[in-house]
Amino acid sequence: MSSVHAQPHPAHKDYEGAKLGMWLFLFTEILLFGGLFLLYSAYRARYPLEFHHGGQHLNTFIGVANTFILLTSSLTVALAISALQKGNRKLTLTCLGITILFGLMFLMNKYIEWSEEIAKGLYPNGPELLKLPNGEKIFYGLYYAMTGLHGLHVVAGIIALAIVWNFVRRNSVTPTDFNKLENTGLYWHLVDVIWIFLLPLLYLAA
Amino acid sequence: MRGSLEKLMIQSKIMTHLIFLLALAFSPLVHAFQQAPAEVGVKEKLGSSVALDSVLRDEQGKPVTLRGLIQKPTILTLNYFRCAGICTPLLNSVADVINQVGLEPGKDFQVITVSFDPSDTPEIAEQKQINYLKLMKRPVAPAAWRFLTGDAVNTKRVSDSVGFHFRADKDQFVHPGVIIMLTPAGTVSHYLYGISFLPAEVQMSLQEAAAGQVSPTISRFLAFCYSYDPESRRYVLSATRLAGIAVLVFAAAFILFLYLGRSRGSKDKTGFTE
Amino acid sequence: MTSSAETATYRGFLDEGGRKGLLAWLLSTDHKRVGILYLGAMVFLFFVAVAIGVLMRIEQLVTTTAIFPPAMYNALFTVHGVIMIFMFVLPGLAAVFGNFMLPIMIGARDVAFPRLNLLSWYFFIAGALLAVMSLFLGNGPPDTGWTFYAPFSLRTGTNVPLAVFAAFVLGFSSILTGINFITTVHRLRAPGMGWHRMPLFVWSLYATSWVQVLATPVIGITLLLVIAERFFGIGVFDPAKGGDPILYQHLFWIYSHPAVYIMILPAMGAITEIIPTFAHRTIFGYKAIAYSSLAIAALGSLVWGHHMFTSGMGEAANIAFSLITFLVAVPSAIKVFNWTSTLYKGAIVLRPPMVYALTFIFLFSIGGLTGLMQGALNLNTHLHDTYFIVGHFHYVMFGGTGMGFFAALLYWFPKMFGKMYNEKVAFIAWAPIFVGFNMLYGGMLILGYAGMPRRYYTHLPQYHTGHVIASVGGFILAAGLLLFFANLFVALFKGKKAGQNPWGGVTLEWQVPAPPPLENFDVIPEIKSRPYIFNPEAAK
Amino acid sequence: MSTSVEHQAEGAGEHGHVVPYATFVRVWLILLFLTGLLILAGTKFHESLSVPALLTLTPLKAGLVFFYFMHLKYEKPFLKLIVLIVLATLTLLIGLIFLDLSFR
Repeated sequence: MSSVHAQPHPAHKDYEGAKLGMWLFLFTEILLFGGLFLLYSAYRARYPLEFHHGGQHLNTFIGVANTFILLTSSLTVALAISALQKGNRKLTLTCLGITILFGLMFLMNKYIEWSEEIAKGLYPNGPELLKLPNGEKIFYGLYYAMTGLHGLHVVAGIIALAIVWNFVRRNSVTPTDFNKLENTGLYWHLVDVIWIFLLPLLYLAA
Repeated sequence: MRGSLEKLMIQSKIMTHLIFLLALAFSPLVHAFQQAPAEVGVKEKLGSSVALDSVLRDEQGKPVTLRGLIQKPTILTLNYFRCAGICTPLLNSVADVINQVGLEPGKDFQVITVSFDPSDTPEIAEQKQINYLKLMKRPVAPAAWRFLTGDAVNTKRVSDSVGFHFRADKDQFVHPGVIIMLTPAGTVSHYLYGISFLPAEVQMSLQEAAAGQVSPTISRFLAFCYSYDPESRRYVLSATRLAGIAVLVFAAAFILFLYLGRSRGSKDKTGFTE
Repeated sequence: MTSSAETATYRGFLDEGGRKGLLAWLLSTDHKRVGILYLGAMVFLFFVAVAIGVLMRIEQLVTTTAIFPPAMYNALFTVHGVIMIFMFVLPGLAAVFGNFMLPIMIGARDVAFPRLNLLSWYFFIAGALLAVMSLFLGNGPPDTGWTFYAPFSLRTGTNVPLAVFAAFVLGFSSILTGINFITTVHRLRAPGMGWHRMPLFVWSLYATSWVQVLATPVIGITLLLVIAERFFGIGVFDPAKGGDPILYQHLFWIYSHPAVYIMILPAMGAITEIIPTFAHRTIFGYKAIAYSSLAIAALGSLVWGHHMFTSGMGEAANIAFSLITFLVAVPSAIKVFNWTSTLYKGAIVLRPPMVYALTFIFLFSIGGLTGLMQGALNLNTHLHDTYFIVGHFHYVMFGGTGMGFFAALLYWFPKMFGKMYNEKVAFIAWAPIFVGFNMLYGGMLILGYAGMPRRYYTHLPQYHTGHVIASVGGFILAAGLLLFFANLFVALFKGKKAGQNPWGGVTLEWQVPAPPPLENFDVIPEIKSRPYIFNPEAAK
Repeated sequence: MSTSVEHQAEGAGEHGHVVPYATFVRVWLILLFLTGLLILAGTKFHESLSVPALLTLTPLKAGLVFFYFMHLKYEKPFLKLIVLIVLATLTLLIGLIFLDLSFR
């Protein structure tokens, strides 16, 4: 990130610094989700059976499909960076485009999945959920909190990717100056890592 | 990769339609989620009247109403007598307060404890009364601290009238820890939350209740009836005390070290360089 | 550099930059201007809260009638607490002096992310506005206290979501500052400025920043869950749905206990700068102090459980938490011992910053001792929720962080603005501050020991004498504070030129003109030795 | 001035590391394989395997993403160290809370 206008000393770009800043930001994200993981583990220890039953109502197929989608989108972001480093702008744009589309696909699946659960009455204070034992209410509370917060991060990631895509297209992110792409990539990978944890915790809990 | 690319092409078309559907979907979602949760806790009813005409039983099993009992400022507590959680520390604290407060129990104020557990009997209530009166450090007439029981309907009417909500959980109850000040006319004047109370605070709120004032709640930290174990606190404090002594010993050793080190000579300017 | 500093019109960064007027400040990414923006906002908020404090003391002058109705009194102490804790004590030193001094002290032109720095000021202002709004809009101020303890915070009809959101925004501001400082310290140190050559104030800010980055997100997610609970009823803290309020308390204190160290560490760092300067002696045990900052930050993050001894935690956890709690005392003690050792045999010059720094040590020690007393006395005496607690944390927060802030302000004011305040007036202001402080908060300690409940709008006759003493002390203290800040305010316009190094300090900030030029250094200096080396010429 | 030049040179140098496409694809294939294994462990083999599989395979997958996709392998030791510290902090927090929960 550069300094301001009209300064006597030319603003320099400190890539290492920008990257360190990004990692520090990722740490705050890790601890943000960490709080949820902490609650999850505490409640799973208390309600092992209920969590087991809770997982059975979830659509495992969509959960697994979304895992493949995110893993692959992570690959394409990583490829985009290597491609840009090698000067292949076209491949970079294609890879980023695919990533964005995968991100949107992920959201669509999420939408289908949530509507299914909600149609079944399985949402906080929903008629079906209120009939279930307490532990399952907690499971669904955590399910919506975790996937919802993760979903918001996917939305933010897609927006960031779209902006970077535009930067690459306009040549303001270049093979020698691609820190913005790299940091966006880091963010997207972290979103992927969080999902790697959500899959077994929620969908494979049964 | 190719397969998923094809799928992607199809899905991306559907996507555009769905994105704005997603946005639409959020409004009913929010609406669907907003329903009142089941309550445990206190919904304050400051200024309204306690259920004066519910028929309860006194310690001898005779029917009484709160209207018949309340003529002076009253501390109302709601408990159940088998309670393994916060009831005992709460009632003990009330007993402490009665011992320390600058008002005369039975004359300036009284305490009424109502059990909301319908399976509690007048016999248990009487035993409770005897036990708690034993804790008194000055002569207190039994009428100054009543322990009442009653059937589910009547006790529920009392607890509802002061906004006290509890829930059965296996063979125990989940309920808040609170004492409620009533004016001589039976109006809810003040809530004090927690399981231990300061004599001065109780005295001030009783004086306000005596004057018929209603005063808003100060700090609403709800203690719930969960596992509360006064024993373990004692262990902790002995552990902290041990650790505290260790720190003091360390500090003393450090100061000693400083002074001994200094007396070895005045080469301190180079003594602690990098 | 020096020639420009000696021209009569030189005003350093206060003059330079493209824009003029208010926008030159509101849009400036210069770390020095951002620091002064924080200073301005905080001094304003501080005096609002002081005024509210005075109102509360007026209320306690009478027993028979209430000047303010009880509900009003509740609102008064809530506003006072929220402003003082979240908008002055918690971000204070790091935001003002950290922003202004950290880059200069390590020989950098600015922080690593200047625009992010300005953004975090705006988050701070937005959070402050939201917090104040939550107190006056809707169904009234949150009656949960500042802990928002579940399950009550999930139920109350008052304005909890807005207040919680405000806390979230303020937390975000704090995270951004933390990220900025860590990156700055890692990336922008001048050549030769090794880790063991950094001033100790920088070390304390570095440690604090890590706590901010790692602990704030935990409270962030907790607050988000409270909001989600209130809008959707997800049930994770709701006992009616199987949730456990004690887990809420865990998550809450995971942040809020380290927050105490966020408050006190930068103040300790500032004191560590002031003491060697006025003792004209190198700091005793540089590495011990530097690493004790890290140790306090690390251990302090693991002791949250001691706030929960009474809330039904397991016994093993209780013991573990008590033991770590006492471990934290070790690095804190190291700092105090090192300060005393530095003073010992030093050529002490009592100028205003030094006097306030020594006051910090004195008052903060009382705060620490009363904390220990509280633990020891609680067995037999009921101190919880009495004025004893109020007195204790004012000794720690005001006597500690507040006095550290004042000392730092007196120390760096001539550097920040290039003007010298009237030192005699600063001394004179010290007397009412010190006397009033001890009357007010010492009085509270005694009142609390006698059983006076906190937060009550009135009191019983037996406490009246104590309350009158405390109130009079409060008025004296407020008068002293007015004098203190009026002196600085006058100096802004009519103060004499301060000169580059009025105190004979040896850290890097004293080697740039006062006020520093826009990018601090014409040529980035090269550091050739450890800090705090005093020689006879420098100490004249 | 000298520092900015220095940083620029440094920055360019560190950006020089290009990870070959093949490495990424290989990591991706391993990730897919591990995901499959994770799903099978709980369903096809034996139920008792699901928790150990969760506790080993998931961190392994996350580690692969961190190390290769996020370039951690090619970063300075310091960055690796702070990542480790952050994860250790989180583990410690969970551990201390379990100290409470399991001895209630």
